Parts: sequence; C-alpha cells; structure tokens
Amino acid sequence: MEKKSVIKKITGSREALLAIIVVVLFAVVTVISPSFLTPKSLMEMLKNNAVTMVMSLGMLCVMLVGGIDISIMSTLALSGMSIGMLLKYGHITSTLLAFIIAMAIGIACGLVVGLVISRANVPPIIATMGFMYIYRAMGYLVSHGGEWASAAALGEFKNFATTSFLGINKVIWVILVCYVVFFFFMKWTRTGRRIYAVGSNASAAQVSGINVKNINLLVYVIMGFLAGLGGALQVSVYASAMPDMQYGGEMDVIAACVIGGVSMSGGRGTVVGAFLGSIILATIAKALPLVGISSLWQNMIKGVIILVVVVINVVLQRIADKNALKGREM
Amino acid sequence: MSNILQGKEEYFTLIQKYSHYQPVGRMIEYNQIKGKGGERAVSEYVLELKGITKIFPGVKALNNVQFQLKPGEVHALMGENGAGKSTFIKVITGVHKAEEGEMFLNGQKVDFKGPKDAQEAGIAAVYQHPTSYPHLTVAENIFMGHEIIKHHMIQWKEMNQEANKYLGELDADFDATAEMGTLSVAQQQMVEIAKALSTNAKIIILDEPTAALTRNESEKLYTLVDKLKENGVSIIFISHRFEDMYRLASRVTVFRDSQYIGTYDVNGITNADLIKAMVGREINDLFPKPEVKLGDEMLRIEHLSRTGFFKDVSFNVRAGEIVGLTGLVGAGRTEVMEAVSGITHPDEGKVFLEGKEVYIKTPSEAMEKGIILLPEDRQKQGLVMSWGLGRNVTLPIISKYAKCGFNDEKSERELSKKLLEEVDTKAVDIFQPASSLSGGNQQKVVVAKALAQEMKVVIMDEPTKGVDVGAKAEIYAIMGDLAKKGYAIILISSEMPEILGMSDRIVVMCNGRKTGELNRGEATQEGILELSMEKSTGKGTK
Amino acid sequence: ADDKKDDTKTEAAAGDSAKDKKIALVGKAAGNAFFEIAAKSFQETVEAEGGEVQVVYPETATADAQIKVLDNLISQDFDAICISANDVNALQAKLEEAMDEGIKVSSFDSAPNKDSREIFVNQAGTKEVAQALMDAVLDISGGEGQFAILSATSQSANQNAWIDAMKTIMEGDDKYSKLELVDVVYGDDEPQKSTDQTAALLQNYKDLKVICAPTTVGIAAAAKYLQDNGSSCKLTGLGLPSEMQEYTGDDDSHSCPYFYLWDMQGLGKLSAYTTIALINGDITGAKDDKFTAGDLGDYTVTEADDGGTEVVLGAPLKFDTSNIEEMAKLY
Amino acid sequence: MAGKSGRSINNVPENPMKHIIFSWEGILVILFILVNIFCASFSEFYNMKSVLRQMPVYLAEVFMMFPMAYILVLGEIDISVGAIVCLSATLSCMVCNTNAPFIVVVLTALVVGALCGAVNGFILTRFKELPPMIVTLATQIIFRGIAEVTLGAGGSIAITNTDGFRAIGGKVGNIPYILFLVLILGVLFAIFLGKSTFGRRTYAIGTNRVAAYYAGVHVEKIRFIIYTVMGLMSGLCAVFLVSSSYGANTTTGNGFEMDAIAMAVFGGISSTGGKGNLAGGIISAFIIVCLRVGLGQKNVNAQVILLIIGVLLVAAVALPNIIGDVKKAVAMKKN
Ligand SMILES: Nc1ncnc2c1ncn2[C@@H]1O[C@H](COP(=O)(O)OP(=O)(O)OP(=O)(O)O)[C@@H](O)[C@H]1O
Ligand SMILES: Nc1ncnc2c1ncn2[C@@H]1O[C@H](COP(=O)(O)OP(=O)(O)OP(=O)(O)O)[C@@H](O)[C@H]1O
Ligand SMILES: [Mg+2]
Ligand SMILES: [Mg+2]
Repeated sequence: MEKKSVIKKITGSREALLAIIVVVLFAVVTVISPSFLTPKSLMEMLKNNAVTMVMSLGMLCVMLVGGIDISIMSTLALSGMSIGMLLKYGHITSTLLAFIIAMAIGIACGLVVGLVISRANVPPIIATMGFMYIYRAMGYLVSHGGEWASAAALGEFKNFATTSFLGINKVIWVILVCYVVFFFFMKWTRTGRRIYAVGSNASAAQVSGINVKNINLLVYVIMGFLAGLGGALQVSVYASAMPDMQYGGEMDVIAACVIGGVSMSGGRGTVVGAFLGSIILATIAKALPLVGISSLWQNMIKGVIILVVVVINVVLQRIADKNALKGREM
Repeated sequence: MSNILQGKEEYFTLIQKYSHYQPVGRMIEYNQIKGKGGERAVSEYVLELKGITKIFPGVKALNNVQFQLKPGEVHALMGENGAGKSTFIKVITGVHKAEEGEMFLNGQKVDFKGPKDAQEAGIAAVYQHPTSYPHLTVAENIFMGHEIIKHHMIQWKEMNQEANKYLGELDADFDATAEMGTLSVAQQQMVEIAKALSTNAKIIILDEPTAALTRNESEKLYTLVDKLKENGVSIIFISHRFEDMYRLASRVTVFRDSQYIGTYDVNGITNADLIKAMVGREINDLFPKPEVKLGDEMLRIEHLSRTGFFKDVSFNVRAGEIVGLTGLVGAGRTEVMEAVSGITHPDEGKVFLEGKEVYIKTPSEAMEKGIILLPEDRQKQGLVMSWGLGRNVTLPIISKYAKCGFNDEKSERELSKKLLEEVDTKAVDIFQPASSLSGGNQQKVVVAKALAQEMKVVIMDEPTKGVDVGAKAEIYAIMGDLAKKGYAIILISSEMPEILGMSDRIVVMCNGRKTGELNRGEATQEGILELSMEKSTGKGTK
Repeated sequence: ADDKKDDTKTEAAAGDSAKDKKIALVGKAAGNAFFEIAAKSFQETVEAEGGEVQVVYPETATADAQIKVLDNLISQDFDAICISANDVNALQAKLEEAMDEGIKVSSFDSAPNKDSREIFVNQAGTKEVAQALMDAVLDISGGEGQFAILSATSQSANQNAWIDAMKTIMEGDDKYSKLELVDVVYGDDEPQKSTDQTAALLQNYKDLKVICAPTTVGIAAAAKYLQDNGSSCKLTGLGLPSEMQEYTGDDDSHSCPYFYLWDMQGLGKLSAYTTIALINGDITGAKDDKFTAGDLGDYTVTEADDGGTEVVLGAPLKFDTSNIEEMAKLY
Repeated sequence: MAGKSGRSINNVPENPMKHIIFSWEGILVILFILVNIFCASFSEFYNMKSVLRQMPVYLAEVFMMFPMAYILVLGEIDISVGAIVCLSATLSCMVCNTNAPFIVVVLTALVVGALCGAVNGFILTRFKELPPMIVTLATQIIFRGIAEVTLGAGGSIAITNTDGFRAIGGKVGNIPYILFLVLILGVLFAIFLGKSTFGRRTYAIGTNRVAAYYAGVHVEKIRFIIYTVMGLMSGLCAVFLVSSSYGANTTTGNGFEMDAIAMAVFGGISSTGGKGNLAGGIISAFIIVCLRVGLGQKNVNAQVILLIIGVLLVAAVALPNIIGDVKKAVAMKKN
C-alpha cells in the first residue's frame, strides 16, 4: 500500500515525470560524452541559456492566464540594443544603471502589450505578433539601422557575465534569484495565486472580486520586465548587442514552458516545470554538438526530440490516468 | 426620473396588495419606525430591494421587482426559467449593475460597485453555474479572494485546516488539498457552499444548489441550512424543486416574466396556487405518461464494462418504452450511456441495436444508426452557446438538409423554427444566442435536437436539471409523445418523482454496477433508494 | 582626412561619370554593421560621381525577401542593381528579368550564380582567403596538431567555398600534413549556438590547437568563450575589428593572435566603380575587360570559380595588435 | 403537440445590407481604396501595372492564408507551414532536376505538402491533448531539418529546366495566372467555409469542441482534413515560389506562417476560434500586398514597413473592440 502510493505520487505529478526525462537525458548524454556532466560544463550550459531560462518564467505567467507572448525577443532586442548604444556612446557607464534601463524598457514594452491585450481585448497571439514587428523595428531604429555595440564598446558592462560572486558566475546568480523569487511569488503570494485563479477560470475570478484585467496586464508587464532583463543578460553574456539578437528565439521559450507542462490554455504550470522544461531544451542544445551528430542533422533531431518529449509526456499521463482508474473499486 | 417615480408608485401598490403576507407584529414595528422620524435607521429586514430593473441588450431581465429578507429566515425564490432569479441574485451581489432601483442592507442604502463590496458587506453567493477554479486546490477555491495571509505569505497549512473544518461541517468525503477539477459536480457544489461559509457571511444566497445533487446529498444540504439558520444567517434559496422549498423555507417569493408576483408564507399556500403563480396557468398532470403498447426490443447492452467507470452492466429497452436509469450521482449512469452512444468506448461487452450487434465509434455513427444522447451539461456539451438557437438545433443534421455539401439555410431555418416551437422555447427569434436563454429554455433547445431527425433510441441525461415546473411538464409531454411515436427512451435522472412518474421500467445503478431493475408497478422510492445505496460505502475515496 | 582630399581629386579628374544614374544597392539584411561600411563607401563614391544610390534591405536575411525587393526595384527606373545575394540560385529569375529590362546587374560580397549577374566584385579571391586562413592556422598551431572550423550555416556559399579551398590547399602541400582538420561545425551565426559549438569542440577534442572561424558572429562568440575560459586553444578567421578588439593579442590572455578581413571600404568603392563602368558601357562584364576604378587604380575582369566573371579587390587584410585599435574605429 | 402556449419564434434574418456596410469587411473595402489612393500619391511608380508585376510573389503566400483561416476558425494555429513550403519546394526541385515531366514536379510539391500537413494532422488528432502550437513548432523544425539534410552542404538547389515553372509564372496580358488562381481558390474556400456543412462544423468545433462532438461532428476527421489541406496549399505555394526563384534553399518560406496568420487576422478572423470569414481575409490580403508594394516602391526601410504592418494588425483588432466598448458605455448611460 505504502509502495503503491509513492509510485502513484510520481506518476501523478508532471514535474516528477519531467525530472525522470531530464535524468534519462543527462544519463544518455553523459554515457556518450562524459565531459558533459562536469560542474563547469553544467554552469556553462546554464549561462549560455540564461536568457531562455529567465524568460520562461515570464512566459509561465503569461501562459498561466491563457495568453502567449511572441514579442519577447523583440523586446529583448530593443532593450539590449538600447543599453548597447547608450554604453557605446558613453551616455552611461554603470552596469547597474544599464540593467535598470534595460528592465525599465522591458517593463514599458510589456505595459503597452498588456494594455492592448487587457483593455482592448486583442487576442494575445495577435497583439504580440504586432508588437513583435514593432519592437524589432524599434530595435533597428535605435541601432541607427544596423550598428552593433561590440565588446570594446561595452566597457565594464560585459564583465558582469565573466565575474563571479561567491564562486558562482553572476549570470547564474541572476537565474537562481529569479527562480527562487518566482517560486516564492507563484506559490506563496496572493498575487501569484491570482494569476493561477484567472487562468483557471477568469469569470469566476471576476465574480470573486479579482481584477482580471489588471492580472492580465500584470503578467505581460512581468514578461516585459524579464525580457528587458534578458536583453541586458544577452548583451552581457555575448558581449555584443545587435538588432537581430535572438531572432525567432521566442519559440524556444514557449517550447521550454510547454515541455515543462505549462498548459497553453491556462491554469496549469509550475515554476519547477518551467525550470525542467528549459533545462531539457538547454541540454538538447548543448548535447547535440557534443555527441558528435553532424551539423546538418542537428536541427531535425532537435525537432524530433521536442516532439518525442511532449508525446512521451502525454503517453505517460495517459498511462497514469488509466492506472488510477484501474485502482478504483467497483 | 419619471420612471423611478412610476416605479415607486407601482411598488406601493404592490406592497398594499401583498401586505397581508407580512406578519402583523412586525408591521407595527415598521410603522412605528416610520412614524418616528421618517428616516429608517433600523429595519426589520436585513436585506431589502425596491424597484429593481435590469436590462440586457434586448431583454428586460428584471422589471421593477422587490424583495425583502428577514433576519434568520430561509426565503425561497421561485419562478419559471428565465424569470430573472439568477439575474436578481447577481444584482444583489454587485455582479450586475441594475439600471434602476435601490438596495438596503440593515436599513442602510448600499450601492455595490462589484462582488467584492458585497462580500465585504457580508453577502455570499453560490451561483447557479459553478464558479470554481478547476486547476486549484479545494482550499484555494474556498479562500479565493480572502486568503489567510501573514507576513505577506499565504498560510497554506492554516488554510487547509480551516477548509477541512468547513468541509467537515458539510460531511464532505474529500480533502482540502484535492484538485477541484477532479471532483464530481456534487462535490464541487459542496466546495462552493463551504466557500460561502468561509466568508462568515450574514446573508447566504444559494442559486439552485440542489440541481446537481441527489436526494441524499440534498439532505445533507438541508441539515446545513438548518444549522446556518440557527446561527442567525439569512438565506435566499433558489430552486425548482418544491420539496426543497417545503423542507426549508418559511416564505417564498415568486417572479414571473421578469416581474415580481408575490411573497407568500410557505405554510399558507398550496402547491397548485404556487404553480399558478409561477407559470400563470394551472398544470393538472405533471407526469403525462401515456399508455403505449411496447414494441420490439430496440437496444440491448450486455455485460458492458469500462475500466474505472462501470462494470458488467446489462439491460434493454423496447420501442415505445421509457426506461429510467437512476442511482446516486457518480454511479456511472452517464458513463454507460456515453459508451453506448460512441462518446467513449467500452472495454468489454456488446451493444445490440434491433437485435444486431453494433460497434459504435463516434457520436455521429450513433446518430446514423438512430441513437442520440442529450448530454447533461448543456453549457459545455449540449450547446454552442454563442450560436443562434436555430443553428444549434440543426447542427447534428446539417448534412441531411444539405445540397451537395452546402447548407440549405432556408429549409434549415424553417425546420428549426418548427422544432423550437414544438418544444415551446421562449425566445425572440432563432438567431438569438443560446447563451442569452435561461437554463430551462436552453434545455428545451437541447431536447429539440432529438426531434430534428428520425431516431430509434433517445437517451436523455438529466433533461430537467434546473428546469422549472412548467417547462418540466412540457419536457415530460414531449417524452410521452416520443414514446408514442415508437422511440425507445432512456431517462437518466436523480429525481425520484420524475423516475417514478415517467418510467415503464427502472434500472438502478450503484458504484458502477447495475444493482437492480424494477417494473413500473413494483417500484417505490424506498426500493430504489435501497438499491442505489447498496455497496456505496466504498466509494468516494480519492 | 587624406582620404577626403583624394575623393575630391577623383571627382575633379573623372568628372561626373555617373551623372543622373540611379543605382540600387541591395544588402543581405538590415542590421549588419559589416555591410553598412561597404554600403556607405559605395554610396559616397557614386554620389561623388554625380549619381544617386538607394540602399535597400530585405526584411529578413532570406532569398524570398530579396526577391520581393528586386521585384520592387525593377518597377522603378534604376540603371543598375548591385546585390549581395542571400542565396546563390534563388534570385536568378528576378535578376534575369532585371537584365532583360535593361538594368545592369552587378554583385558584391556574396555572389548569385553566373547567370544572374553581369559581374561579381569579389572582396578577396577565394584562394587567397583560404590560403591566408590556412597559413594562419599553420602558424598559430606551430605547424602541427588538430584544428577545427566553426562556420556560419551549412548553407552559406562564401564560407563553404573557403572551407573547400582550405581543404584543397591542405591536400596539395606537404607542409600542412601535420595538421588535422577534426571537424567543421556550424553556429548558424547565433552567439548562443556558436558558443555551444565552441564548447563542444573543446570538450570533444582535448588537444585542439586552433579554431578557424570564417564568419564574424562565430569568431566573436568563439573568441569570447575561449578568452573567458582561458583556453589554450587559439582562434583565427574572418572577423570585424571592432568586434574582435577585446580578444586580439599575442599573449595568453587573448584568444586571437590575429585574424583577417578585407577592406570593406575598398569593396564598396570598387563595387561602385564597377557598377558605373557597367552602366556606362566601359565594360560588359566579359572576361579581360579592363577599367579604371578611380583612385583604386586599374582592374581587369577575370573568370570566377563558378564560371562567371569577377573583379578581385585584393588580398585580405590582416588584423593584429599593431593595427587593431586603429581599425576598430573604422569598422 | 407538446407546445402548450404555442410561442412563435421569428426566423427571418435582419436586412443583410445593413450588416455588410457596417461590418469589418465593409471597413476593409474602404481601407483598400484608401491604401491605393495613398500609395499612388506617395510613389510615382505605383500603378496597376507595377502592382500586377510584383503581386505574384505575395500571392503565393495568400494560398496559405485560405486554409490558415480554417485553422484559426478551429481556434488553432499552424506555424509549420513555412517549413512545409521549404520542404516541398526542395523536393519538387529535385524531382524537376531528374527531368521528370512538369506535372510530376507539381504533383510532388502538392503531395509532399499534403503529407507534411497530414503528419501534423495525424499527431494532433492522435494526441488530442497536445496544443497545436507546440506540435507544429516541433514539426516546423523537423520539416526544415529534413530540407536541410536533403539539400546538404550549400543548402541551395537550382532547377535546370525552368520551362514548366516559367509557364505557370506567365500572364494573360498584364494579369499573372496566379491572380486568377488565387481569386478562384479564394472564392471556393470562402464559400466552402461560409456555406458548406463542413464549414459550419468547422465553426462549431472552433466555438465549442465538446458540444460539436456530442452533436455528431467528426471533430478529429475535420481537423485532420484541414491540416492536410493546409499542407497541400503550402505545396501549391511552393510551386509558385519556385516559379519566381527557379530553385529552393533552406530559408525558403521562412516566416510565411506569420504572414498568412496576419492576413487572416487582419481580415477579421479571430485567432480564438469560431469567428470571421474569408471574404475579410481576401480583402485584407490585397490591402497588405498593395501596402507593401506601395511602400516598397518608395524604398521605405523594410523594418519600418513591418512596423506599419504591426501597428495596423494591432489597431485592426483593437479599434473595433474599443469602439464597441465605448458604444456600450454610451448605450448604458442612455438607458
Ligand atoms: N448576461 C446576459 N445577457 C443577456 N441576457 C441575459 C443575461 N443573463 C440573463 N439574461 C436573460 O435574462 C433573463 C433572466 O435570466 P435568469 O438567468 O436570471 O433566469 P432564471 O430565473 O435564473 O432562470 P433559470 O431558472 O433557468 O436559472 C433571461 O431571459 C435571460 O435570457
Ligand atoms: N471529474 C471526475 N474525475 C474523476 N472521476 C470522476 C469525475 N467525475 C466523475 N467521476 C467518476 O466517474 C464515475 C461516474 O461519474 P458520473 O458523475 O458521470 O456518474 P453519473 O451516474 O452519470 O452521475 P450524474 O448524476 O452526474 O450523471 C464515478 O465513479 C465518479 O466517481
Ligand atoms: Mg437561474
Ligand atoms: Mg451523469
């Protein structure tokens, strides 16, 4: 009886299933390429995927209320490019200030998107598609039509990504802090739970006196904030700002969330899931070149793995459901 | 301006007309207060509404209605489907804003901007259509909007404990940490009630809480309401079931066609009077069960099983016969019939249609073969809510009325008009969105679907759930007509009078198994209850 | 300042050979700093000759988007189109159409196939580039050991041509025999993917001595990764001085001793003169045609590897500690 | 029979003219005229001839807007279509280079497209729990990946025999064949969506999938067919794309899914399902084509053109909502 309930708990939880997939993935990659499972390699992996990892938290919030945001990488480009140009032309030199400006730009972008979605009732996919074009174009305009801000122009700022605090790279600290804060926020605060409530049943939330529109607005502002942060991280990690940064990268963030079990129709999804989802994607990206798959085949295999992971998830869920039914006394 | 004055006048005439229903003693008090200073500081009513008018685009849902609620009373609100009861509730709780009228809480004029205001003022409501969060836990559902918070953190442990306390009071068989979406309708209803309790409200409004409950569960609810009453909570109770009203309420207010008809003492009124007040006409025979000569066997199921839902169920139904399928909620009645009509698939067992074994994979196949299921959840399963009525009715049969794959809109319109009139739907035109109809009228539209095509077997799952007495009678009449035409009918229902009144034969299920079969003559309430409770002790552990 | 003077002189000497001529310059995509420099110099040169230039970018770096741009340009009355093609073959139909309409079609930076152009202005001969890179690898590795190539995408025509030429050179000369090309990987010109690929190279080949990245985004990402990790593996390739400034140096704290690129300004200028020559009929784009490219001197049209014709700007420029600071200001 | 009170229900629809004039389609027609007036005065090269000349490349994308409208009506999305275009263009070019008859080449493109669409449809109907967005995202990567592998190093293929493609790229007078095809198919798809039982069922699924299923609609069959047709039309798009590029490469069709979605949504087809019609989609497609051609002819920065389209897209959906809200508020006041 005891044993049964443990198995039931594991098969009943999406996160546990995902964790198993992550473990299997890690094991397979390590067997083929042992150097994968070293602290340095893993830290590198986190650092190189910092942008996706941080932004999948925002996407989690957005998807929890049943929305989607495909404008995020344009917001990232706009905010990243803006601080890149500010640093390049010496308007600012402080790293902190650069981060603050990037996040402020992100928040402003998110606010506009959120207002259009929550106040003018534009479906999220459409609104963010529009802003995907708009913010990206603004990024180009900020860059004077295509200037880059490269390592030499970024001064102190780029050192953020190469220096450590307490032995851990600062970028990884940012990821950690974001995940811890969000874990707390989503689970223990009223606002966090309201995001779930609105996603689960918006009209009920309305009736229980939750301001649904403001929650909708909030998630896009959070998303924008993280996209701004992502912009600063991107510029810092790769020590260069280009207007076409992360073109098409929003799909990775969405995929990370969906793989992590975040429902696209809202209401379901956790911070842990988003974490595992983005780890799976990061592992795929890191492992494909490592295990010696020809470059030509890498994209296709990445697609197949994503598909297989989501399908396995469904199949396991079905089996779990079926077992739960079998256990029912008649 | 003139409108309001006019409303007031009407209100006073109405007051005069029905003043004899007000207990005399209280009446004096009222006059005394009025005489004292004109301004009423204290009222005998905890809640009073006057001259409420609510207009939806194209519909006057409430027309100058009034209502008074005394402290500690259970006040039933009754009326036909679409009479405006639910709308009235939503006006009270601030979900809807009335165009006209005023509301007094303990004699103080109040004006709620939204549901939150009402909540803070001590009014809690369980709405007709559940407003739960399927992805969240029971505890969260209960405390949504007033979470227990310390140091800006939600206190999960405390919240779960509190929630379990309320659930305990309700005798619930599930835990506060369960996910709402995994609960049955009845269990969800309980959570809704626990939610109302948790706000420590002085006024609790229950909009058709018993519609989804069986007798047993209703009993539990009755006890609870009694307890609340003792604690001085005033309760507004909406129901289409007379038994609820007789059991609980001391007074009853009737609405009809968006208007206030009257308030009556439950003790001093007869069934017939009440029905007349509600429907505006007399209903002589609620269960017009026609005597039909039974024909050949139409449908037979043998040893049907589906893992986790039902096991080894066999019964048959003949042409012209009405078989009632009853049991407690969760007995698996819906699942059996869904498996028969292709919505799900049985793991084992056989289905015979007119003696020939059939394998039905989809609902459309079932309909081609002559089996139609009218689902129990009309909002989610029965209707495309934003569509017009006409299109809803013809959806299952569009291909039959199509020419080379294209819709024949004209004959489609005529057909749907005819069918909707046949079931006596209260609607402006066939283009009116289904969502704008009241529950009972929505149900009639669902029933009209079964008439749209030649069928052999019609399965009706809770066809009168939340339907007013007048509409019920009409639906029963339609059922009788169908039987006369030689349809085989399976009626899934939790309402004992309906099962007893309409069925030729009654199949009882309990916990996924068939526990008995009774003929019309031999069936009694007690007999059915006994069968449906048989092994039910093991159920409900999740 | 010297340059400016030269320009005015040229103008006086050659006069207004491009008077009232309208030329469209089509880039691969907006947002490429590298291209901007050539475009600017192209524009200045043509304007100095009295002509007019319209620089047009497609909305994305795809041939599809360039087709739309070309369609648009053909409808206007341009005398010539000078294009850097996103795909070798895909523009053929449109460019042929342009030529049929009497528009001169030249190309630079990245060539469309031979039927789609009248002439190609090659920044540096494929062989020269490959030779320079191979020699750099040989030099940096100390004459022996493993090296790998980090390219852009598996489809980028330029990169593939250079890589193929490098392989040919390696096979053809004994002095490269101790070098081993262990892998060719692609970073898709994305910093993130390039970083992953660089990391994988280092993890998979412990003795890797040199990475050669003939692509600007790739070389910068790899340089950063190698430098941040203090790797003993060194880097060379084709890069933008301003992007590479931080990483260029002879000591162990820098990841890239030196790298190459061609003279982008010169490329813009030569392309401009070539296009003007085409319009004016000084050349037809046939082999052995000769023309004067302002102060750049005389050029002869030669046969290109793909069977078409081209004008070669010259050898690639080498960037190292001696000139990087100065050049970084320019590009 | 059962009806006791004999209520009478109206079944005559309101005057349809009123609907047309005040509908989104009406606004689009006006917008179409305005855009043309604007472009003509903005650019001296903007005229009938130049628009017709430049249209074919854009029109190829319009083919994909038709089934995309169906998918949006279902309340779903397909972002793999650009990759399908790429794959079927690649494979048809390869077949073309074996000197196969042109009809075989076209059939290859169509069949490959339909197969890819069917793969999407199969996965989506087998695993109903999966959101279309993530499935088509994965297949997008896979289809383009297959094209990359097939094309190998170089990533580009040119056709050696251009006769067939040249022929279908032909014109009657100034009018390209493709315009006729787009119009004919557009009308067919529009009528089919609006008037056929299939279309009605598509709307039913998009509005309430469960109720549609209970009412006997073959939900999964219809979804499968629509995704397959989506693939088929992507194949058709590939054919016409090859006729303007005489080849294919790994970036062929990049971003077409967004263009197709934008056209449909701008035409009033809601991405949340169950709403809109193809007439709006077709007009909006022409508005976008004219606008792009017109702005392009003034050599407006491509990013700025995208910015304008982005603004239009957001405004097109936001404005009616805002106006509706304001109207409602005013009506409330009056009441
Ligand atoms: N949101 C709405 N928009 C438009 N009309 C509405 C809306 N809600 C209710 N109505 C209309 O108002 C009238 C009253 O509906 P209401 O739901 O209050 O009836 P009810 O008495 O609760 O009926 P039932 O017993 O069936 O629940 C009906 O005609 C209904 O169609
Ligand atoms: N949401 C749910 N999650 C898990 N099990 C459920 C759920 N709803 C019902 N069940 C189980 O399915 C079986 C049949 O339930 P169902 O409520 O459909 O039966 P029913 O007899 O048709 O009741 P109803 O009166 O609601 O029609 C029961 O064993 C019940 O516990
Ligand atoms: Mg109601
Ligand atoms: Mg049921």
